[in-house]
Amino acid sequence: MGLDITWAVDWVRRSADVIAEHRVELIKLDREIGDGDHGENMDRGFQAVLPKLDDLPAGSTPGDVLKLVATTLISTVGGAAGPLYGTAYLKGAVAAGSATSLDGSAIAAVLTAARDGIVLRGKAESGDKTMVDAWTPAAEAADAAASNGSDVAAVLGAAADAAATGSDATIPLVARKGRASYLGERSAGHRDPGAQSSALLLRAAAEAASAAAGA
Amino acid sequence: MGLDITWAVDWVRRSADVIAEHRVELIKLDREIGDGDHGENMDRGFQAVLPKLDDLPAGSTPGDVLKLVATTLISTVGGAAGPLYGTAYLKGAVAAGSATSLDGSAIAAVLTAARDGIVLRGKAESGDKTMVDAWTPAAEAADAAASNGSDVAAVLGAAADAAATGSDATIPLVARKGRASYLGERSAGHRDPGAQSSALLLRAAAEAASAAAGA
Amino acid sequence: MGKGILVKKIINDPKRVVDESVAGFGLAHADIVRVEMDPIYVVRVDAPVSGKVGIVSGGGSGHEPLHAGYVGFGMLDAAVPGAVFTSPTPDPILAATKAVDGGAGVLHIVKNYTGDVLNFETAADLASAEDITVRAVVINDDVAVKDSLYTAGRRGVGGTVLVEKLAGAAAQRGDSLDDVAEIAERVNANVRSMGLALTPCIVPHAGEPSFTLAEDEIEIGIGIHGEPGRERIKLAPADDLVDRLIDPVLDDLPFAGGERVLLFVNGMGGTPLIELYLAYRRAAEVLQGRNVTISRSLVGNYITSLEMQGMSITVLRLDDEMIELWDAPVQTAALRWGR
Amino acid sequence: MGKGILVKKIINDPKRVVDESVAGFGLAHADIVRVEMDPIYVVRVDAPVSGKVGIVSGGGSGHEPLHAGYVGFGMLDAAVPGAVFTSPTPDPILAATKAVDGGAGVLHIVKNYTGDVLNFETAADLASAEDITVRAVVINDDVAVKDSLYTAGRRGVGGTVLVEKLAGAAAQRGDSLDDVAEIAERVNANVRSMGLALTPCIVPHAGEPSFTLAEDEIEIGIGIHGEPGRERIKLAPADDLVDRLIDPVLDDLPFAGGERVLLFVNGMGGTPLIELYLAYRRAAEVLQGRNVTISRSLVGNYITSLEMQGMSITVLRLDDEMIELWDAPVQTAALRWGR
Ligand SMILES: Nc1ncnc2c1ncn2[C@@H]1O[C@H](COP(=O)(O)OP(=O)(O)O)[C@@H](O)[C@H]1O
Ligand SMILES: Nc1ncnc2c1ncn2[C@@H]1O[C@H](COP(=O)(O)OP(=O)(O)O)[C@@H](O)[C@H]1O
Ligand SMILES: [Mg+2]
Ligand SMILES: [Mg+2]
Ligand SMILES: [Mg+2]
Ligand SMILES: [Mg+2]
Repeated sequence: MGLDITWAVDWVRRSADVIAEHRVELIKLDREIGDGDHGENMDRGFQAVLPKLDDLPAGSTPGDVLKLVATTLISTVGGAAGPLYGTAYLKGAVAAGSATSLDGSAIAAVLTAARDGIVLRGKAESGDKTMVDAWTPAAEAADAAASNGSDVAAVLGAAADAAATGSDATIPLVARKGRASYLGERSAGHRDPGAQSSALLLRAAAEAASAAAGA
Repeated sequence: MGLDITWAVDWVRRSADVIAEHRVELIKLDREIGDGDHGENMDRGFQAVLPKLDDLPAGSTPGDVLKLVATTLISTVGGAAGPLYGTAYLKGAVAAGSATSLDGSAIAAVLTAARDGIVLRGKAESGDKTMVDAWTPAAEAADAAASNGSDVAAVLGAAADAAATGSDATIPLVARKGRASYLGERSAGHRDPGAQSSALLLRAAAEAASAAAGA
Repeated sequence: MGKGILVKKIINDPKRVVDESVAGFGLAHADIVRVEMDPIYVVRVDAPVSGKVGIVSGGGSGHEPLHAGYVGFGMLDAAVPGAVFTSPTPDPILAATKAVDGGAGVLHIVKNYTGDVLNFETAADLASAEDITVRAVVINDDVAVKDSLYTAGRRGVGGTVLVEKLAGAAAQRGDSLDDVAEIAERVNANVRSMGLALTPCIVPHAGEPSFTLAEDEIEIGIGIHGEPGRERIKLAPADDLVDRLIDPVLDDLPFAGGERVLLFVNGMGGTPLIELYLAYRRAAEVLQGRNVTISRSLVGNYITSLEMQGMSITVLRLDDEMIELWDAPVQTAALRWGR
Repeated sequence: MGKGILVKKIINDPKRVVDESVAGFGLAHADIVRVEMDPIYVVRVDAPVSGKVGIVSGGGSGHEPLHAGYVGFGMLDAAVPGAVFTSPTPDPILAATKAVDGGAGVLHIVKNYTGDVLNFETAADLASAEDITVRAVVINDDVAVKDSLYTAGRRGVGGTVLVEKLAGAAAQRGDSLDDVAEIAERVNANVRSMGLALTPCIVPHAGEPSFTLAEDEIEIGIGIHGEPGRERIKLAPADDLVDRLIDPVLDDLPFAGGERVLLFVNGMGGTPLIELYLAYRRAAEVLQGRNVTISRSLVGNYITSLEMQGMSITVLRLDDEMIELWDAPVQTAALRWGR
C-alpha cells in the first residue's frame, strides 16, 4: 500500500505539532551554538502552512503538498533553514511528481532528492555538523529498506531512526558550516539544531505512515 | 586658651581622614536618595586641600586656612556640596578675620557665619533634610556653650554633638531641597548625606580642639 | 583602589573616565571641536566667533552625547563636563565662558539641579567681574517632579537638548543675547518630559547600581542621574509604558489639541533603537488621538544615564520660529544636518 | 504566550516587535523613507530614482540602526528587515528590489551569513526572471572567524556600514552598477573588524540570554547575533580590551604603516558613548604607534546586537576616492551630513 495525499497532509500537521512542541528545545539548541531562532523560525513556517492545507484543490497529490510546504517555508522561515528546507521540499516534490500514491522506493527517492537539494544549496558535507548529517543517513536508510522490499511505513521508520542517530552524532562534531562554525572548537559538545528538527520531521513522516497503515 | 593655626591645620587633616574613611558610607547614603557621588566629591575636595596646606605662608591665621579650604572645595568638589561647603568655609573665614587665635565665642561666630552662608546660597530651611539640619543646631549649641563660658574644646564638642543629633533627625524627614526632594515621600527613612558629612567635619573640629587642649 | 576595575565597563581607572573619554571625543571630532584639559572643557574649533552670542552648557558627565556632542556650528559653543553625575566647578565654566565670548555676551544653559545652578551662578559672577555679559536660562521640564516654590523644583531633562538646538540656531543667525535667551526661555516654557528605567546604572566610582529592580519591576519618573523615581510598577507592555509617560506630559502644559509639536523619544543610554521606535509608534498614536500634529521628531539616545535601559518622552509645542530654528543647519558630533 | 511579556524590554508582543518598530521608524522619518508592511521593507521616499543604481541591503532585525537607518539620499535605496536575528525571506527582498529599480540595475549588499546569502540569492534569481539586473556583494570583514574554503567563512560586521555609505555615495553620483559593485568590493577588501561583549543580549521570543557571562568575564570575537565568541577572558582595563581587538584587525589586512584609515569604534547597542570615546582614545594611540593616519572616524552604536554591551573596532584603509565618497552628502535617519 502506498502513501497518498492523506498521508502527506497528516505528515504536515504532525510536523507542525512536533515543531511547536519542540520549539523551545530547538531555540535552546540554537542559542548554544547559533543565534537562538531555529525553533521560532520553523514554528512560524509550519504554522503558516497549516491554514493553506485547507485550500488544496481536490485531486491534489503528495507532490502538491510538498510543493506547498516548500513555497511556504521559503516565504516565511528566513534564516538558513528557510531556503534549505524550502529547497529540500521543492526537490522532494519534483521527485514525487504527479503520482497520487508513493511506494517505498518512491519515498526513498523523495528523501534522496530532498537531501541532494540541501547539499546543492548549502554546500555542506557529511560531518560538517548540519542538517545534512540527519538527511544523508536517513536517505540512505530509506533506500536500503526500500531495496529490501520493506513497506512504506518501515522505509520511513528506518529513515527516522537513521536521522535520529545522525542528529545524535552531530554532538561531538566541530561545525564547519552555518553559524555554529564561527565558534570553532567551542561548537563541539552541542547538538546541531537543524539536524534535530530534521529528525523530528522525519519521525513525524514515519508516524503518519504508521497511522495510515493502521487505518 | 584659643584655637590657632595649628588647630586649624589639624582640623583640615582630620577632616580629610574622616571623609576618606567614610567615603563609601557617604556614597551609599547619597545613592539611596541622591546620585551616589557625595562621598566621592567630598573626598576629592579634601584630598586636594592637603598638599596646599604645606604651601601656607608663615604667619597664616585660622582664617587663612578656612579660606584655603573654601577656594579649594569650590574649585574641586562640584555638585551641590561644592558651592555650599565653599560658601560655608568662606563666610567662616570672614568671621574669623585675621585673628591668630579663636576663643569660644569667636568659634561660635565662625560656625554661625558658615551656617548663614549655606542658607544664603541654598535657600534651605530647617527640616528640609539638608546639611542645614546639622549646621543650625551646631551653631546654636556652640553659641549657647560659648555664652556659658565653656572652653573652645567644649564649644566645638557641643557643636559636634548637636550636628550628629541633627544628622540623625534628618532620617524621618521628607526632603524639600536638593536632589532627594525629587523622591518626594520616598526620601523619608534615609539619612541626608550632606548632614552626615557635616556632622563628621564638626566632630573632626572638636577632636582637633581636644588634641590641642591636651597638647 | 587605584587602577582596580570595579565594574563591568570599558574603562581603565574610574578616576580617569571623564578625562580619557573627553580626550577621545576631541580626537574623533577634531574637525568640529577643540578640547582643553586643564580645566576641562570642549569648545567649538572656531571659538570665539566674533560678534556671535556664545552658548555654554555643562553638567555632570554620564549623559553623553549631552553636552559635548552638541558643540559645533549652530548649537553650543562650549560644553563643560563635570565628574560623572556631578556638576562641574566654576573654574572650567568660567574658562569656557571666556573662550567663547565673541563680544556679544554669553548664554549659560543650566539644567535645574542645585549643584549646576550654584556652580554656574558662581562662574557667571566671576565672568561678570571680567566684563563678560552672561545670562543664564535654567531648564526644568520634568513633570515627574512636583513643582513648588519651597522645593528644588523640577529637573532639567530631555527638553535641554531642544533648548540647546533652538537657542544655538538663534545665536548662529546673529540674534542678540536677550533674543537668544528669550528663545531658550520660550522653549523651556513649552516643553515637558518624563522618563522611566528598566534597569539602573552604575557610577564608575560607586561600583554599585543606584537602585535595584526586580526582574519584573520598572521605575517611573526617574531623572538622568540614576536617582530612583517616584514610583515603582510592574513590567507592562510598551504601549502602557508610553501612556504612563506621555499622558502626564500632555496634561501638564496642557496640550489642548490643534497644536504642532516636536516628539522626542529618548533612550537612557542602553536602550536599543528597535525599542525606541516601537515606543515612538505608540506615542504618535496617542498624539494623533489628542489631535496634536507631530511636525518634527527626534528618536535616539540623546540625553542619557550611562548604560541605563529606559526611555523618556519629551513633547515641545512648536511655533513657526521654533520650526525654522530646528531646521537650521547644525554640525555637531551628535546632531547634524544642513552642512 | 500570546501578549505575555517574557523579557524586560520596551515591547508589546515578541511576535510584533519588528512590525511595530518599523512602523514607528516610518512615522518618525516620513521625510526620508516610506515603509511597506506586506511584505515588509523600508524604501527611500523618492524611490525608484530613475537612472540611478538601486542599493538594497537587509538581514535580521536587532542590529538597528542597520539597515533601515541607512536608507536615504546617498546611501541605501531600501532595507529589508527580517525577524530578530533571522535573515528575511526572498519575497520582501524581491519586492524591495523591484521598488528601487530605476533602470540602472540593483546592488544587493549582503552580510556573509548562510541565511542572508541564500535568501538574497533566491531573490536575485527571481528579480532576474523579471528582467532586473542584480549584482550582489557579500561582506565578510570579521577577523575573529578563521576563514577557509571549507567553512561558512567570515561574517559581515562593522564593515557593512562603511560599504553601504561608500557604495551609496557612488550610486548617488551616478556610477554604473559595475562601478558601484567595484567600490563595494574594494571597501570590503580593505576593511577588517573585531568585537567583544561585556553582556549578552536577549532575543525577544527567546526570553533568555544567548550566553551567560560571570561578573568578571568578557566574550571576545563575538558576531552581531548574540552568538558566543571564540574566547572568554577576564575583565581587563579598556586599553587592554582595545588592544585585543585592534591588533588582530591591523595584522590581518595587514596594515603596513603610512596608510590613511577610517577608524570606526562601534557600540553593540547598550554601550554608552562615554565608554566608546574612551576606547577610541586608545585605538587612536595604537594607530599612531603603528604610523597609520586616521583621516576619518565614526563613533557610536551603528551596528548592534539588541541591548548588548560591548564594542567592535573596524579599520578601513582609505584611498582618495573612498574619502571623497565618505564625505559626500548623506541624508538618512542614522548618518547625515551635507544636506
Ligand atoms: N550550509 C549549510 N548546509 C546545511 N545546513 C545548514 C547550513 N548552514 C546552516 N545549516 C543548518 O541550519 C540550521 C540553523 O537554522 P536557523 O537557526 O533557522 O538559521 P540561522 O543559522 O540563519 O539562524 C543549523 O543548525 C544547520 O543544521
Ligand atoms: N539647597 C540646599 N541647601 C543646603 N544643602 C543642600 C541643598 N541642596 C543639597 N544640599 C546638600 O547637598 C548634599 C548633596 O551633595 P552632593 O551629593 O555632593 O551634591 P549633588 O546633590 O549635586 O550630587 C545633600 O545631602 C544636602 O545635604
Ligand atoms: Mg539560528
Ligand atoms: Mg550627590
Ligand atoms: Mg551629583
Ligand atoms: Mg538566525
